[in-house]
Amino acid sequence: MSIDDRDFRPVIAAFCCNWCSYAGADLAGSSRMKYPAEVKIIRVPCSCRVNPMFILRTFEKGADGVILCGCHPGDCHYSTGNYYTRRRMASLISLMEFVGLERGRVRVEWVSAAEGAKFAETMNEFVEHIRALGKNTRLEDLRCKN
Amino acid sequence: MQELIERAKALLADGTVSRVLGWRATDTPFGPEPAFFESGEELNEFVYNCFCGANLSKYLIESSALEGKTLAFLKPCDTYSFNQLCKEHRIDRGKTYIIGVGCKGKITVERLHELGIKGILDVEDAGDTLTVKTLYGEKSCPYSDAMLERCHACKGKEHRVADEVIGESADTTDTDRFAKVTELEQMTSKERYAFFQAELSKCIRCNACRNVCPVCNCRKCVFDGNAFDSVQKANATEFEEKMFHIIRAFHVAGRCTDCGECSRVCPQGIPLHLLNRKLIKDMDAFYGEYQAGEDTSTVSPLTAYTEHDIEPEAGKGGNE
Amino acid sequence: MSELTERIMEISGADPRKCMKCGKCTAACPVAGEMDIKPHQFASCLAKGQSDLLLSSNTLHKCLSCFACVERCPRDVRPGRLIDAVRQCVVRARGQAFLTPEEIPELLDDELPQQLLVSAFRRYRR
Amino acid sequence: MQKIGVFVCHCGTNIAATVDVLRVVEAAAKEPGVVHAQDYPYMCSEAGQALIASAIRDKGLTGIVVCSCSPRMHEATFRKCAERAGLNPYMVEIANIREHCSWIHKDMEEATQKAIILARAAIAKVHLNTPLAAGHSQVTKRALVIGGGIAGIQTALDIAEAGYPVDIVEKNPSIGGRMAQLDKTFPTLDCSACILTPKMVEAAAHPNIRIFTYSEVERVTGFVGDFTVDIRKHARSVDMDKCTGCGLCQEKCPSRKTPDEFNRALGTRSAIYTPFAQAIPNVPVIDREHCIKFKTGKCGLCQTVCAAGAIDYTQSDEIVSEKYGAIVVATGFDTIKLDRFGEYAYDQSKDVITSLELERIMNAAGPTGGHLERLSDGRMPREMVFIQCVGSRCSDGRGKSYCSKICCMYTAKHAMLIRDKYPDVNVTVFYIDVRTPGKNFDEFYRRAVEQYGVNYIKGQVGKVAPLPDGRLRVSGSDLIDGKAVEITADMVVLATAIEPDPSARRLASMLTASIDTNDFLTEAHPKLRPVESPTAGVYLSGVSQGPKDIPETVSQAGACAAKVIGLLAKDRLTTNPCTAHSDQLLCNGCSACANVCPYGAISYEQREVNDHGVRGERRIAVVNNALCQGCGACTVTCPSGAMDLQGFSNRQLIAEVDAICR
Repeated sequence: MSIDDRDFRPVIAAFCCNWCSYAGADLAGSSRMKYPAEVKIIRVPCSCRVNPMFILRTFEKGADGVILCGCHPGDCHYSTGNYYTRRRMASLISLMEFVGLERGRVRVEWVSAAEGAKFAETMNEFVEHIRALGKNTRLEDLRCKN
Repeated sequence: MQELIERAKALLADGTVSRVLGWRATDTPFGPEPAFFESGEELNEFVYNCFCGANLSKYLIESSALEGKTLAFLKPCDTYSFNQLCKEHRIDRGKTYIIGVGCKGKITVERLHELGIKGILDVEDAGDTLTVKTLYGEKSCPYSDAMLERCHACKGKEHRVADEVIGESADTTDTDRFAKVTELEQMTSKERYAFFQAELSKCIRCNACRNVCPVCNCRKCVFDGNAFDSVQKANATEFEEKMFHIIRAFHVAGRCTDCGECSRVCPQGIPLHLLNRKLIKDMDAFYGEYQAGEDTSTVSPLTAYTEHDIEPEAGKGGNE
Repeated sequence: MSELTERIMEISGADPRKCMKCGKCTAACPVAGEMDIKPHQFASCLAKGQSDLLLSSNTLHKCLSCFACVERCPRDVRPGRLIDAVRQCVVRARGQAFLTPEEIPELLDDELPQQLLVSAFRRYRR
Repeated sequence: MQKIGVFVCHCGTNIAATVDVLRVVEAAAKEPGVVHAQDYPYMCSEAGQALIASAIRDKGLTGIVVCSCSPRMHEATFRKCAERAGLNPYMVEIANIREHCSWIHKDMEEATQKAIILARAAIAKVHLNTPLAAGHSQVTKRALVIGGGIAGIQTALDIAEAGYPVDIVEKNPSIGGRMAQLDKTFPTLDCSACILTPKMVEAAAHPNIRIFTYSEVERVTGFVGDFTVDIRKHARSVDMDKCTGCGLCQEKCPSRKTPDEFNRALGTRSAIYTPFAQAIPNVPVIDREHCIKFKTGKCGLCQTVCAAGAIDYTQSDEIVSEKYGAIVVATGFDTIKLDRFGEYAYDQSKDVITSLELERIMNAAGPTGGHLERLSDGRMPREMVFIQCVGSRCSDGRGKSYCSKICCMYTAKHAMLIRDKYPDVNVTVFYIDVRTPGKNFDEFYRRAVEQYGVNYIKGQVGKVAPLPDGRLRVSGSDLIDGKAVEITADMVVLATAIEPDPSARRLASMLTASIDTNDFLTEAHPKLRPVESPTAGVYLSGVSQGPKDIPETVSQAGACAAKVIGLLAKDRLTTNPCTAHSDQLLCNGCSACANVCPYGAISYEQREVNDHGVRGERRIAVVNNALCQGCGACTVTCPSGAMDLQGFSNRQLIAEVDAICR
């Protein structure tokens, strides 16, 4: 591992739905659970609000990992929103892996408002995973630079 | 071909239709182009031959908004796109008159070039073989060797919609349409990355893929407008062609009929249909088989759900 | 899951875990009284992974393959198919795998138990 | 360009201990558009809010960012504060630097850096905020209850008691529903009619309740607070105002062979009829299909005998159009058809009956006058068998996959009542599981076993076969003894699965209310909003939402009424301004958005659009802001980006993304 790698501080965006996951993150905070500062949360009304455009934009602007958190299927505040998220993201993640993105740079997790511990754990795990993957170069830099 | 012209003339003459959508010869023998005909006289320029791969359904979006009906000639696979557009309320079925035309697979001059046949002057379709007159003499090759990639994964000889059918069609399927996708999935992530890097780097953002795609029919594409702060007439950064192609594939997911026009028209020969096929293959595996455009009512998998769908987990895109 | 259990599930196309233990299969079975392992217990044994027990059960000989249990099962567990699948496993273990329908007429023999015939016909008809 | 003020809260030491607040202020002040930045120990305090208000006024701020605790905590506080200071409340954004920053990090440098980034993201977003105005819509203070069973009656009574007018629409000639058909009710065994009819009378007499019987909902338009409903009143052929309910017409009617629906076709009725003696309204209807006058033109006996002159053969269907603020669905249930369960011989023997038929047989007003007898020969049964889960918990496609919930209890009730009244009759119950959660329910079931000696056998019945002597051979298995059981029974009673009334499906599509695969209406939230439909203004009462017994139905009906009253009590509805809206220049009219909208808020219009000077008719998506709840599902489905969500717009979220990745 080079010195660069050790100092590598990934940029990570977490889209969290207002009703479950954002509240779960609040609970992680009020329970004083630790997770890395690399994670920055963006609040959305529902996980189904997250457009693939946003995810790609995040990578474009230099993010190394994107995680999308929503209510558990069946518990969506809007009844059905996360069911659509589940389908869209299953396809999107598969497609992004298919074009050569490393596994696990985009992730979907269901975190309820009561799951502060799960939120913190998930973020710890995710950041660890992204650190292991290293900087995102593939999605940023596709064209041959010769 | 003559039968098609006669029929079109008759329908124009009796006022059933106001215009005809078909193909017209251009200055090369292997490049007929889509064209509207508004009189019997104009129809004399009509052609229908083995090079008429162009899917005409998209042109009906504009013409079905005009006065009077439009007669369109659709090959079996084009009818899927037509249905999809009717489903999306982009075409008014009542303003169209569809004649299903026979198709035994369409060929492309690029394939002939790849086969080493250069200096082509004329091509003669003699059933199972093609006779090609070139500057260097006459050459021949099996018809199917010159066929478009999509014809090797033909959707069948049945027109999904037609007011009448003229001519016989053949099912030209001889490969598994997902074979290349599967092959890519079995590569390592790095190899796939290298593959797509090489392919997508060729993109010159001419937007031909977008403009030809029947379901890529937004009045204003998100890449032309500012809704997402994403105006890109050309690729400003290395990232953008990838973003464009991923989003392009995603926007037509569940709507793409796998007509293969994107790859057919790409001037750089990028196999763009692979992205669409990957999405189709996944959706078939995740939610059950679905063919867009098979009818005008079934809901696309991405606008439906069940309570027990598979989770969006890593590892479905291919090997690591 | 043991290989045998998996094999049985594969051949029968039935899933014993769907069973809600209502016993309608046994209730519908005309010969349940003579079986040592009754149809509902067949499903239960499989679900618990005790498929070895089934290989030596007299149920394999008693079952008439009338498929009343399959017809009546409210959960689509298809106990008759399970029994049939275990039978096939036993037959295959003895190296007598795979009959083609064309071979059957030749093999017909007065000594042959009727239920075997019925079972075979039912199987190959599908 | 916005003029933005940034306010960083210390939250005592909650934030300030880990985040260098002053550095956040400093960094924020350098962001474009920021004209004011300051910190304060408690921003949410009176004094803190005063600071914000005065900065808004003094510096003419057009947007503010408060770096503090979670927006779930104080977003509303700061929005109100801004509003008081004359700033649109939706020009406020919160950067959560407590729960999402100071509380989870230890390192001051790290936490301060993160707080700065979060502040930048909020600033970037507020740049794109636009003033939003909460819309208002009027509330018509009248409720419609569809279905006049116990659920509908209870909901209507509760709403009416609160002072709001309610209309009940019932498709049968009388209200009362399934409960009117029952004999006794578990677990107290009081007579069903005795507790139901007073409620029916109360509903009929209530000044706030109108009852439309023999009527159906034909069309529904509008949205929460403002529905317009067309109700088809079927021609009754009897003048409701003139009829005295003397019953003479029914007595004299010569057409008497029509199967009596109320008695589950176990008896017959006349062509002019009221379904049962205590019917409300006590006004008969003429069943035109079976009436001799309508069939042949000859007869008219009822008209001759009617002293009040109420019979009117010329009546025709009438459509009543009425406005409502809320609609309650209480369409109830029916038992499933048993034609796919040949093994129970229901079609082969008159003595195999459903439990609902047994209710009628046990009822004093029923076809046998309340005497337990075989319908084939009128003899008293000696041996009775009950079979549970007939068509319930059945996933093979013949029946219903769910548990019908009420059968265990009513079977125990029937068994107990029979053993009580006819101690000589042997009663056997075949069960798969006995499910008796509920107050005094298990005690009730145990009483049937322990006190009344009902014989419970675990195991489903495989076959019921009629014997030549007319009795029935029931073959089952006792799974506990591991033995086959064969009983020669005189009567077999099937605990038939219940399903939503067939009218529910059509109604749901009229109301754009969602429905599950079993045709039960879906609730807005399975746990937290169990009596509301996801479609605003539509409420669910009784079995239309899922199987339930009478006590549960009545409690749900009350809960449903409370929700309706809560809505009707408002003069107007404030609509959430963070709703979706469609850009007509971009919209393709492809219908994808409507497919994913859980609230039915999106419709399509043909509209003339002026696209940069080119005019043309287009199919355009239109969002009803009163219905939209702002989830954003449509925005992602829309390929052209025509659909956007106010308050969480595409460009706002992208601005946040950019700020975070900067």
